[in-house]
Amino acid sequence: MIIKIVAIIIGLLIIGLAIYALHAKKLTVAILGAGAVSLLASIMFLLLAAPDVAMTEAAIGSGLSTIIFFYVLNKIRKQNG
Amino acid sequence: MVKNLYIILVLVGLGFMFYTFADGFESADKLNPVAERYAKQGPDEVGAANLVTAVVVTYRGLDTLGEVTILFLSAAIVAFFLKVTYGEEEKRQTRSVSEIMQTAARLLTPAVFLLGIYVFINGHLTPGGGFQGGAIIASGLVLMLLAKPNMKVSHTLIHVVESISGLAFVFIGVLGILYAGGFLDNSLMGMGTLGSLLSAGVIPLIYIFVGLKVGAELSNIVAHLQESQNEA
Amino acid sequence: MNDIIIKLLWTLLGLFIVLNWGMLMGASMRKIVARVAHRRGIPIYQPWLDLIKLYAKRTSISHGVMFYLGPVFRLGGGVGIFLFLPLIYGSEYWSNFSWAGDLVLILYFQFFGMLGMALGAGEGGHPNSVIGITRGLSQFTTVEIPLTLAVISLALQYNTLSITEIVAAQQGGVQNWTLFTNPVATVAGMLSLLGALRHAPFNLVKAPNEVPIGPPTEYHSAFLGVLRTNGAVLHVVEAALFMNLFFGGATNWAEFIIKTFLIYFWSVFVGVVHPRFRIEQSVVWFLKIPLAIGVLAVILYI
Amino acid sequence: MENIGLENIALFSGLILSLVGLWGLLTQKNIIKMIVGFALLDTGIHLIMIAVGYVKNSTAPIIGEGVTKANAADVIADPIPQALVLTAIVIGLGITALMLAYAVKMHQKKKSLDINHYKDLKW
Amino acid sequence: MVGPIYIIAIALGLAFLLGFFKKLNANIAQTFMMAGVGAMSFISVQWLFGHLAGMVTETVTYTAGFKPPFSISLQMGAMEAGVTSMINIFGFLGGVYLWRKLKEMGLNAIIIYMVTLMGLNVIVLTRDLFNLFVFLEVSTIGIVGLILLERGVNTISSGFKYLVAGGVISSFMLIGTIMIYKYAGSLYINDIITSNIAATKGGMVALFLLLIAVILELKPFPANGWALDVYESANSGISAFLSAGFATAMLFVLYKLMPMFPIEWQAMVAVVGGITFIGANLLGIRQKNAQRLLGYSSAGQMGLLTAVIGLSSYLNEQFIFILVTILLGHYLAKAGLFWLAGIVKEKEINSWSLLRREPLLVVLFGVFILTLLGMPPFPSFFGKWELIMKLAAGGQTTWILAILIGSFLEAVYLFKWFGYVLKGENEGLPVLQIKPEKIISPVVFATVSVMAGYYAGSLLGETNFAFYIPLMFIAAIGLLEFLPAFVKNTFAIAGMGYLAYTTLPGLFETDLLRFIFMGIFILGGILTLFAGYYYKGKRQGFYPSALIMFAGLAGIIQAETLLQFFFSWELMTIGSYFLIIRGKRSMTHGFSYMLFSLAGAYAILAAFGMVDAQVGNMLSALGGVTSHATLIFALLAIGFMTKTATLGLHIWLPGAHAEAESDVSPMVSAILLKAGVFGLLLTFFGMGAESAGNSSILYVLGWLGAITALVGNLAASFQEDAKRLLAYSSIGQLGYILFAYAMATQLGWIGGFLYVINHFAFKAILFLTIGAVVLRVKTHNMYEMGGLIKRMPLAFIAALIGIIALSGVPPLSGFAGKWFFYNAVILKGWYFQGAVVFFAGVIAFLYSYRILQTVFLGQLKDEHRHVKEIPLTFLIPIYILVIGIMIFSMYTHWVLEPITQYLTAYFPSDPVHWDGAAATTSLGYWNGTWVMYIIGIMFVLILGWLLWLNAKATKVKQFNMVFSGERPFTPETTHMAHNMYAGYNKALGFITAPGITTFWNKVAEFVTDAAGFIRRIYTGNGQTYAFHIVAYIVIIYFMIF
Repeated sequence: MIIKIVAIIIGLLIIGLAIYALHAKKLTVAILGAGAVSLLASIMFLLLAAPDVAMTEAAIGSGLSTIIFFYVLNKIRKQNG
Repeated sequence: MVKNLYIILVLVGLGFMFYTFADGFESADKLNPVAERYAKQGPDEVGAANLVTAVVVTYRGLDTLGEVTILFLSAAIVAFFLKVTYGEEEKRQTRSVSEIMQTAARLLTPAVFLLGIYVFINGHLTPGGGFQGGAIIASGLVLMLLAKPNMKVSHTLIHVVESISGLAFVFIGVLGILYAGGFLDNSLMGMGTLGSLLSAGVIPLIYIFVGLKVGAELSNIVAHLQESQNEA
Repeated sequence: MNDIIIKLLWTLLGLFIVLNWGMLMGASMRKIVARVAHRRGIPIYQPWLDLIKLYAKRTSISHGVMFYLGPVFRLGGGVGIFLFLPLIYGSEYWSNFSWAGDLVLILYFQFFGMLGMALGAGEGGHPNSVIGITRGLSQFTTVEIPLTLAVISLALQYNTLSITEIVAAQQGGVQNWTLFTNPVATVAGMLSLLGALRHAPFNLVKAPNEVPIGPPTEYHSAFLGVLRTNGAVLHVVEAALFMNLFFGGATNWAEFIIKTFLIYFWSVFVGVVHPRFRIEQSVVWFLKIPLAIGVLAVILYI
Repeated sequence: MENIGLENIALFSGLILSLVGLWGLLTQKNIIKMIVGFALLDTGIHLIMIAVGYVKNSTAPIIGEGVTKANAADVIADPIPQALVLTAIVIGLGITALMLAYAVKMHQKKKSLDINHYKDLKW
Repeated sequence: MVGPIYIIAIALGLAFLLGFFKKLNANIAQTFMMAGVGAMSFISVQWLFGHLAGMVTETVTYTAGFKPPFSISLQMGAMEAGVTSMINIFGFLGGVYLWRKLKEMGLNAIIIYMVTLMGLNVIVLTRDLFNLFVFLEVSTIGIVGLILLERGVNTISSGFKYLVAGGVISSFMLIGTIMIYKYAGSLYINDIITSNIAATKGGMVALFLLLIAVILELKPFPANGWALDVYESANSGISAFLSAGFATAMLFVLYKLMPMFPIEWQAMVAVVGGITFIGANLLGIRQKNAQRLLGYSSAGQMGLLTAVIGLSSYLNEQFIFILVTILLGHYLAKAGLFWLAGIVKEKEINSWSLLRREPLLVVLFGVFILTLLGMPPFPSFFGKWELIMKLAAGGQTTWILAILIGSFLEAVYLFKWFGYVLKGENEGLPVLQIKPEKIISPVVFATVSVMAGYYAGSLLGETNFAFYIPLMFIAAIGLLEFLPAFVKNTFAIAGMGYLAYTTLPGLFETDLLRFIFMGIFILGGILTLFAGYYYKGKRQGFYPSALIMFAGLAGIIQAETLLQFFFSWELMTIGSYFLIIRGKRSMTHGFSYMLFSLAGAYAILAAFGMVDAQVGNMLSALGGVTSHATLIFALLAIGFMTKTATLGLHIWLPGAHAEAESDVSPMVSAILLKAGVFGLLLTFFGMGAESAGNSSILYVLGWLGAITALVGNLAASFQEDAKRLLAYSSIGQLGYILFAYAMATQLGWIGGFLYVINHFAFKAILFLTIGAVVLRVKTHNMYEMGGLIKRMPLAFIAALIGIIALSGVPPLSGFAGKWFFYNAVILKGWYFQGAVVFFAGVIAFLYSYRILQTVFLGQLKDEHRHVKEIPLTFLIPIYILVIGIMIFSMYTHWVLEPITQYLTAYFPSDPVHWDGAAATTSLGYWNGTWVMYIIGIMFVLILGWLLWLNAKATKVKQFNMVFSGERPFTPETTHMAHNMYAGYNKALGFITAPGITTFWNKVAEFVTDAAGFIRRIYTGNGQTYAFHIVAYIVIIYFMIF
């Protein structure tokens, strides 16, 4: 039961963060938001008995992806400057 | 704005379509026959305690090969795309990184690498495997790069690792055709005892290579992105 | 073989009669027209004099082969129609060579002379002849339509295209003439005749009163003689054709002469009382009333 | 609450997250944000997939504590969707990386991240 | 047999291996790559041959040592073997083509190329849904990488659009896949097919998502803007890859997955495909960029193939044949054209004229365009043919219409493009730099296309080897292009002679109708070819084109089956198109000729389909048609009337005939038009004119023929251009012929035959003469000629004879036609139509006179004082025809009596009696020989008389004439030629007002406007394209649920 409530909260957070990320003015916030969504999703995966996927999502979805995003953002900033 | 209205309309339609999935969605009480077979016979046939790994590496090995290929392609494309043309060799990033960061990175990097290796070596036993391990290794590289932005990553090393592991993956697969039941057949090597490190046929071997390869490829991408930062 | 020679002789005799009758008729018409206009007009023998003079003229020039051939075609056209036209009903000899072809042959043979003449005059290089020819051809196209419809009507009425048979069907009294049995077709045909003979108001083609104009412009001496000969023959033959089609044909030369004269007179008479049309006017005119009458003629016999 | 399982929550979140991601992809003019949208869409789909693989009250498909070879078939979650998601995540990463690389190059060419500025080819 | 798994192993192994050598010499790396692709090709091709030879059966390769559904399996059936062979061979040749580019771009590009190709192979082979998804992603990502071979901003942004769209599509595919797994419990395609997944709503939606994703990968209109940008901006080798490789694989996926979906969805798939086929091709019309145009065409072809898959239930046993041949046509042609685009390097299609610098490229281009259009003898021709036949058998009239409309739209832009290639100024064209590696691949594909066409044809069980003999002969002539024209001309005439020798005697015994037309075709061919000796140099392209046309003409005579007939018909159309556009200014006319011909051909095709469905494939069985007989009859009539240039369908003719070369005009006028007549006759003979529906159509045709005659003749009278005058005259004459045959009585048809022969003879004479005159005086305008009789009397005499025969003045053969007309019209009861025809006949005098007068008579121009008589090479055929026409006029009964007997079989009532030369009907009589004698003797007598009177006539100078005492002006002003029938024009010119041309122009304008309007949906915004995709899914979803 508690798990379910946690799951619902995570679900709501995911949606909320996603919307927030998309409407954030700053790109960094958007990227971080997406990373956070990924992280939350990986918790959800854990709840759903998928530790493998959770690890992967955490490592790749919220980790590497975000890093790549930032690299690109940085690069673009430099191109602007 | 009218266009956004259309988009909303279409997305509502899409939601309506998706709702048919959610409506009355019930998870099964038991596994379907295919999964059931994996659950029942998997430990014996494949010898991997982690059934996900069994599925990923053996039953659906070809998918994994494709997946590795995709990463390989992405890395190749990014490399091909962001081909660095060092206009002025000296025009490197000069922003200094804090001492603490550098030290921490120096300490942490080997640990992260080790963790990555652990994750893919134990892929058939515990959660994790080649992909996760590879990603962790790449994160280690990121850490290194954060500490030393000017560090030149050895592409040759990356490529050699990538190539060897990739070739090995394919080679094992082909050996499967020649000496066992088919491409990527796991029974090429003995199954060993379920739950021990040296079990599950060629899975650990494959996962090692996958891990190395994924790690190399992701590193490759990161390295290219990093280097392109310095592009003229 | 004898048969053919005798036939040929009779035909030549017929041609001689027709030629002379044509000249006489032409002269008398001009006389009549002159009298209507309160002039004295030519003496009645004038055409003969003209003809002899023309044939006897010594100067003769040519613009080339086609120029030379033009009058030959022209006279060939007139004589040809004569040859294929039965003149006197019931007479084997005066039916000429009509067994070689029927009404359709005659209808299309009319073009033989026209085309040749047109080409001959064209080689003369005179711009006015070309103008005349184009006008003539233009007008002729529409003149043909009522006639065509009238012929179709006749063919329906008598169920034949043979002139001899058409004449045969009209024997036995005036009431059997096409004029009375099929008056509408007759009207169409007679209107068409006006254009075909190119008297006023459809004589812009020849425009006799202006400066030299029209096809004969460049022709003179024997060439013109040939053309005049053809004119005389053609007028009679055309009238004879209409006589055969609409007025019961002729069983003897007297009837032939009276009927052709009256038919010819009709065309002249209309010309005297009407002003001349321009080409586009006459083209359009023939496509109105005569066409309508022709259509009616056919409709009545469907 | 009783008839709503974990999988329903995950599925629902996944579906909505996909829609949100799609919304971002379709409305955000900034290319980076479009890519963020795409990443969200991907994550949403992964959620859906995992939800599909879930079996009521199951545990991770790893033989070990509580799961033996004998009872595995009765207690574990379906390993197949999990395997698929693993693949899908990596593929998603590949595509995202490519998109970002493209974004960099596009920006390099035109110094703009607005998707509206890249429509020289049309009709 | 080497297992298909090795395709993966080789490609990936090699790809990973190459990674070792980052610094490796690119040449070596590339050699490795080509070796790898070669090995992949070998594997698939050996399977293909194994399947074709029946040595192997469908083989499934398991991976991981487990049987499906527990593991992923690869299936190598005949289809898979074929498709992978296509992909790999393309990959190999494409690699050759891209050799330099790949080398320049380095190792990564080489690797990406090979891996992408491998991905496509797996897409085809795999039997696992998720595996399909994975390798689809491999291919998509690979292509996105390959797009980067070019680095322009447009290329990059289009790559991004592609990536976004591809991402969205694959997301939906993934959702579909996982949901299918949820409901079917398996990812093995065979399991899913047998599972009852469609029973649940969710399962249905899941299937729908998968299906729509696959369809979207095929770039359906209008959700395909993202792909078009890529087609436009990518390296042409990559666009070729996308079009020939990727699309082929995706199409196969659709084919493979189709059994999974509910049977009712087939209709949806078909509709989607149909809309794409029409929509994409419509938009192609406005397209100027070559690669984008090919992109539209690619989408269109995929639409057609999608429709074929959707319609599979109607196609029965021929489904695979149709699918494969059309796919093969698309594959070969699109790859070839994209490759050519890379060689040309010109974006705009109207700059493609520089292809002309290289005849080989022009030939290749032609082969590809015709392959794409489904023209014989290429494979897609047979595919389209079977498609229409089967659709007709299934009663799918709407589908036939849709497919024909789409094909027509496609033809519009392809032929426009073709026109740009073939025509225009040669001056200032830059020299094409052709690198050897770029030309090999197109040549191979063109060759394959020809061979595949032959193979496809033989698969249909037609004994069509005979049809290939002329083609081989033509190919041989084509190889001799380097020889001078007179040598080739001799070969060509010899070929025609041989054809005559082998066919005519036999036909004379068996079938008079065919004998007459074959005689016209062959005799006319030889005579007009003879005139070609005039031309010096090589005359490149002339002989193959002319012989293709004649082969087609001979083919339609010899054809026994509908297919053979249509094959030859299209062949003839192509050949004549090439011939017509050889003229200096004939491009636009050739274009409209082609469009009308194609539209006509499609009408014929549709009709044949309905015939085939009822009575089978034999041409002789036409009469057995029972249902829709009237529609079939009308369609055939319309189809053939495009060739006979009946009013309304005639606007192509004047320009096409007038602007063609001097010896081509008679070919296309005197000879080619008869093909249409022959077709009409086949229809009339075959289907009979008795049935009520047909006779009312014939009634319409009768009026149409009469009005055509009137308008054609009237328009001819108003022309200033000599060849145009003759062209309009042809329209009028063909109007007579149509009228004659529409009467459907013995007399009418005798008249018709007479006109056919007559028109052939005099129009050949006139066009040859006038054409030769034009060659001498270098102008078409009659008012710039005049007085030429002085310089070319022989030409004049020939023209005069021709004109007399034309105008129907006795004693020449034209009169016989009039005579039969009168009799026929009155007996048939078509009085008013008849009157119109006779009126038209009189109007013929106007232009007859005009052309003789203004060209030959009147004032000789100063600049023509020294022109020579027309060339002997023209005079010889002309005078052969003149003699022929004289004999025919004198002894018309020699020809007409057998025809009468022949027709008695159809019209037993027998209204004509022949007694020697004398013909008698119930109405009248006519004796051609005697009329000739009488007129001849009379003419000679009068001439003799005049000569006697006027023996000393002296020839005078040009300006020596009666001119009111004035000296005439210059020849120009004295020659009354311009606007000759001004008065007549004022009175009746309104009839020739170009209403029909305006009408067709408006139609064309409307279509292009529509295309211009619709294509605005492609805003160029990648986001909009993504939105299109989503909206497309949602809309179709709500349409079928």
